[in-house]
Amino acid sequence: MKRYDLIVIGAGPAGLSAAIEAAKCGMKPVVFDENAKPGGQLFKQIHKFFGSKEHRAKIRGFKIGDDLLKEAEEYGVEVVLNATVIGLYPEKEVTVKIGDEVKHFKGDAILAATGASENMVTFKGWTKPGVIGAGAAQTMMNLHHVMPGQRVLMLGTGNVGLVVSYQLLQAGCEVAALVDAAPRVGGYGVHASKVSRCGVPFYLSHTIMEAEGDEYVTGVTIAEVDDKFQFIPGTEKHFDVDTICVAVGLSPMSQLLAQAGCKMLDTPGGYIPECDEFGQTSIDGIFAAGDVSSIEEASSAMIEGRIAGVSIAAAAGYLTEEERKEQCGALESALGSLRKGMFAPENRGKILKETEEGIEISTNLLAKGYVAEDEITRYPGFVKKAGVHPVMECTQNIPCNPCQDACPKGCITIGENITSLPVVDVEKDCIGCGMCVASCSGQAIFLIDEEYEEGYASVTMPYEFLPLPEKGDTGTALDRSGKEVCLAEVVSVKSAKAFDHTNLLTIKVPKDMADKARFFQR
Amino acid sequence: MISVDDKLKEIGKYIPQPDDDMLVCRCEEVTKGEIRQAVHAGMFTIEEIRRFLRCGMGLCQGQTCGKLVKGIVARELKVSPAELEPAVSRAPMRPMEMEILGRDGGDK
Amino acid sequence: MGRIAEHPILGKAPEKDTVTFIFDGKEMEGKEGEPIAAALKAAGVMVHRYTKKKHEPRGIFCAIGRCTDCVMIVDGQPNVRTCITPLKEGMKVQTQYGVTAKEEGKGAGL
Amino acid sequence: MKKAADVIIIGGGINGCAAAYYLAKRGVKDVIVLEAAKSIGHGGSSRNGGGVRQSGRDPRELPYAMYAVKHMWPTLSEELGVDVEYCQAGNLRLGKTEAHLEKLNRLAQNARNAGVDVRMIDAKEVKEINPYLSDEIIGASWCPTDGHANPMLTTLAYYKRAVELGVSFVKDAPVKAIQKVKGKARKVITADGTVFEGETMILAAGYESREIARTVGIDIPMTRYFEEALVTEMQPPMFDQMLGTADADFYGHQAKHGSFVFGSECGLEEAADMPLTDTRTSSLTMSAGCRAIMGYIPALKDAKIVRSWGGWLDMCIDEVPVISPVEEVPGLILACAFTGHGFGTAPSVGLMLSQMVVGEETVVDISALRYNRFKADR
Repeated sequence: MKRYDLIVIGAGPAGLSAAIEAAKCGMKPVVFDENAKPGGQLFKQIHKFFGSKEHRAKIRGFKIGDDLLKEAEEYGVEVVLNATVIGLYPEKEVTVKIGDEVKHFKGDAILAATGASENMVTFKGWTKPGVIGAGAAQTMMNLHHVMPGQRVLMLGTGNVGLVVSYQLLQAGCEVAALVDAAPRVGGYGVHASKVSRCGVPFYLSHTIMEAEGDEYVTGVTIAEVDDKFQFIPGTEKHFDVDTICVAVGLSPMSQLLAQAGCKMLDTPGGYIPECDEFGQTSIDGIFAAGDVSSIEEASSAMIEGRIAGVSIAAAAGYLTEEERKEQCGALESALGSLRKGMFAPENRGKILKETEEGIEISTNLLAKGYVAEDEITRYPGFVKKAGVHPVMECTQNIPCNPCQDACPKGCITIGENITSLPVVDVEKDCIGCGMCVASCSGQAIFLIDEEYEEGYASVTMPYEFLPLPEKGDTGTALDRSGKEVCLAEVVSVKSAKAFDHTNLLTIKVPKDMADKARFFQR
Repeated sequence: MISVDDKLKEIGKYIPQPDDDMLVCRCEEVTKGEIRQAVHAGMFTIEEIRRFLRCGMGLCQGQTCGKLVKGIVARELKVSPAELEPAVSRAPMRPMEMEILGRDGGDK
Repeated sequence: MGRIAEHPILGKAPEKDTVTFIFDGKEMEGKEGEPIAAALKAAGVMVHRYTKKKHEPRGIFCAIGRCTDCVMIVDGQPNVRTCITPLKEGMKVQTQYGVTAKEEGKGAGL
Repeated sequence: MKKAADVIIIGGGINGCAAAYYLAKRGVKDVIVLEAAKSIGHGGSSRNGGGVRQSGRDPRELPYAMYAVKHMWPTLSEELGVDVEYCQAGNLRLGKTEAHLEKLNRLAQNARNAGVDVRMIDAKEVKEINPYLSDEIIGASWCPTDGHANPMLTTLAYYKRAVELGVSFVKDAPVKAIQKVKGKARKVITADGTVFEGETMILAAGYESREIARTVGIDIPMTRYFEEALVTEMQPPMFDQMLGTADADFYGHQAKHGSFVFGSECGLEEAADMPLTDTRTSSLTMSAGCRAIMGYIPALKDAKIVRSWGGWLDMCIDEVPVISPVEEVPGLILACAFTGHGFGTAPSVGLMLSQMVVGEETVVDISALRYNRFKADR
């Protein structure tokens, strides 16, 4: 039987990263993936990632996927696509469907990096055509270039629900509403805000009563729920939609590990293999990394994969214990920094009242998806000064810091702690280059110039929609909630390679709208 | 040790709920009410439930409904879902044509 | 539903050959190699099958080959996951009723 | 939790559940059933091909196999209030070689001697009965009164009905020992030390019965054997017969919901040495099974396998079960070593076990299955 020193199952971020690290150490790993393309979910991620440089922050997911593939090729990692692993057996044997036959391979080590699948909730009509997973929407629009629907309602305000809602808007769909049974937005506030200011209403403490339609979805009724998640009569709201997207979390796809007999743990985050610090399961030589071992962001999955790759190489004698410690140490500290902040694993389910800086958290953001005008002023990124300057509407402690490197003038500081809120130094001179605006994965930075013209201010915002407005276009400015606040004129549209498809759209609005206008609608 | 008598007494009689007709297993078209009634008939494990009702035994092998079924059974039994063992995982991980499976290339 | 000709981040959709396939006897167009389900979605087809017990309509649900809700009869073969089966010129795609096509069930390629 | 009863049944498989049901039905409701697993019917009862057949059986089994088919299976769904998917559409035992036909003929002769309608048919008639079968088949034995049912549903239906009639079941209660009190089997001790007491006990715990029986000095000469099966996706209705082969390399049927269930082997099963709780399938059997199935039903080549499973058989040295009271241990009744074909006979076995408990004559004579039949034969 053909034997590899490492067989990786799944060519997503974790699997590829592990194979790359193992190959760097001299191993000859093979990666099997059932899909026609490698990269797992990375190629559906068209938003910029969070983190710092070492986590490849501000780079879009699909580009990270491209880079990972290049790196895999460079180190000679064998990636076999359309290769469905159909069984994993205790003697570290896999059976793989490749082409029209089944092949058997053994590995001295096996790494399962099989990812996650979407959770579902039931509601009346949930089986009707038109009710889809949020992942299905991403797959259709970002991989296959087909619109999942014309008018969509999103259930779930975790990061997936928020990010996919924004992507639906980018694909040209209308998003009728974002709905969540929980009383608070689950995902990053910045993700919520960028959807909210486009005019998408948030309905927290609401859920779907019924998906309507005979043959397929033609509408949906939602209603408010009480603290026991029971519908409150009289609170029903109807929307004409053709698509309902469900984004209610992910579960590890750990079936292969369970089949092999690995000791499994049933946790609130799903059915996961019991792993040691190196990602080894209860079966010697069978490892797990990425979402299959715990649901996190792709950035974490990549580091976890690298740690597993290094550990496997060490176990196989390709690295000394000292080398392993050194390499794993660096990776673990990188992983540690991603697991900090308000959304850190240990904060899951907790209701935080204030930021690490001791600033009260925006209740409006959690309840409605945007920071209220009277709340935003208390954050250190919100400053007022003469001339053009950044206004940073970043109000939660998330592990992300590209903005501080983006500013050539040093106006922005996050500091040592990657989750700290950005601080704008009003003493430093902003030149209005907009690098910070484009660098912000949360699209939370605006350039404001309250003295743009007599009686008028300019607001520069990140803009990632088509068609791109042109200088001279007139339209309406929307506030953080997506409400129309005033007329606006486009005075500048900047696109640059360095901005990576985040265009800088500058509009002119009456001076008193400088702190209100956050989006432009033609 | 699980005394079926004691457990049935503890969970009480089956009381119909308005959403009992909700489909839970999309493949085998098993409803919430059928699952709840099976629990009250003494089926306390995911294995017993699926052997009795076929939920999770269809084309997708429970990949969609597994967690949902578990939640319903746990609620009915008044235990946390983590106390219920999930259904066993079995090859093949994806539905696979016999002709392909039969063409076992071994290690070649 | 329609196709996304140009995307603000992904740019223009990659050029692919247009192929013709038959859906329930009607000629339709799609892109070579895209999933059958994507071609149907672009053409506005929502219902892929009707279930066996309750005869309820089903369509795309997970789009990655897991849930098996989008199965149809493809070239006479029932239970084909259309979301992961590439479209080819001349394919015959039929709505699935239970496990057969509507024309009285001959079934599994028999 | 109730710990004392008139009858303690060790093993919540189909025979234990059926015995409990027939006891309760006749009024003996003070019964406790102890099941080692968390699920009822977790052993061979849920892991078999669902055959309800008389053909191909040892003459010693035929009387009660026939009794079940004639008097019990046809009304079982109605009696238990659960559709157990019994389908009496015949059993075809297929042969591809002259040697196969010879073997089938011998088995058919046995059955005919006992009064079962089993006859040999030629390839043409095989095709008339089942047009999907391979051209390589040159003949078969045909028993029109055989059939199949759903083993999981049947087991759970007996369980459900027994619960309704007042039988006490305890799951996750693996029995470690039986203890005699004043010369009579009286106590049953589980792994955690809990003691159950009963006047009579039925030991119906599959292969595990051997270890338990040893605790009262009884050894049932049986071995264990691992077997696997494949399940296809739902298919349009194709045929109703139960299929088997002379070679026993393949058996199966199409279940009511459309899936086919086929037993399958890769040839290495004799060497299986995992613990009994390990029922994981091997990496080789699925492919071998598919080849065997396609060899008999080529039309299924495009059908997809959705699941494989495995289970342990309790193989008796002389290939028929032990169903009898044990004279040396008064109060103990054995019902084990079913050798892989205990499902179809469970109704009549359950009934006869209930009769043994109350000291009634069994509906048919099964003295050939007594425990005391084992003697040195050379």
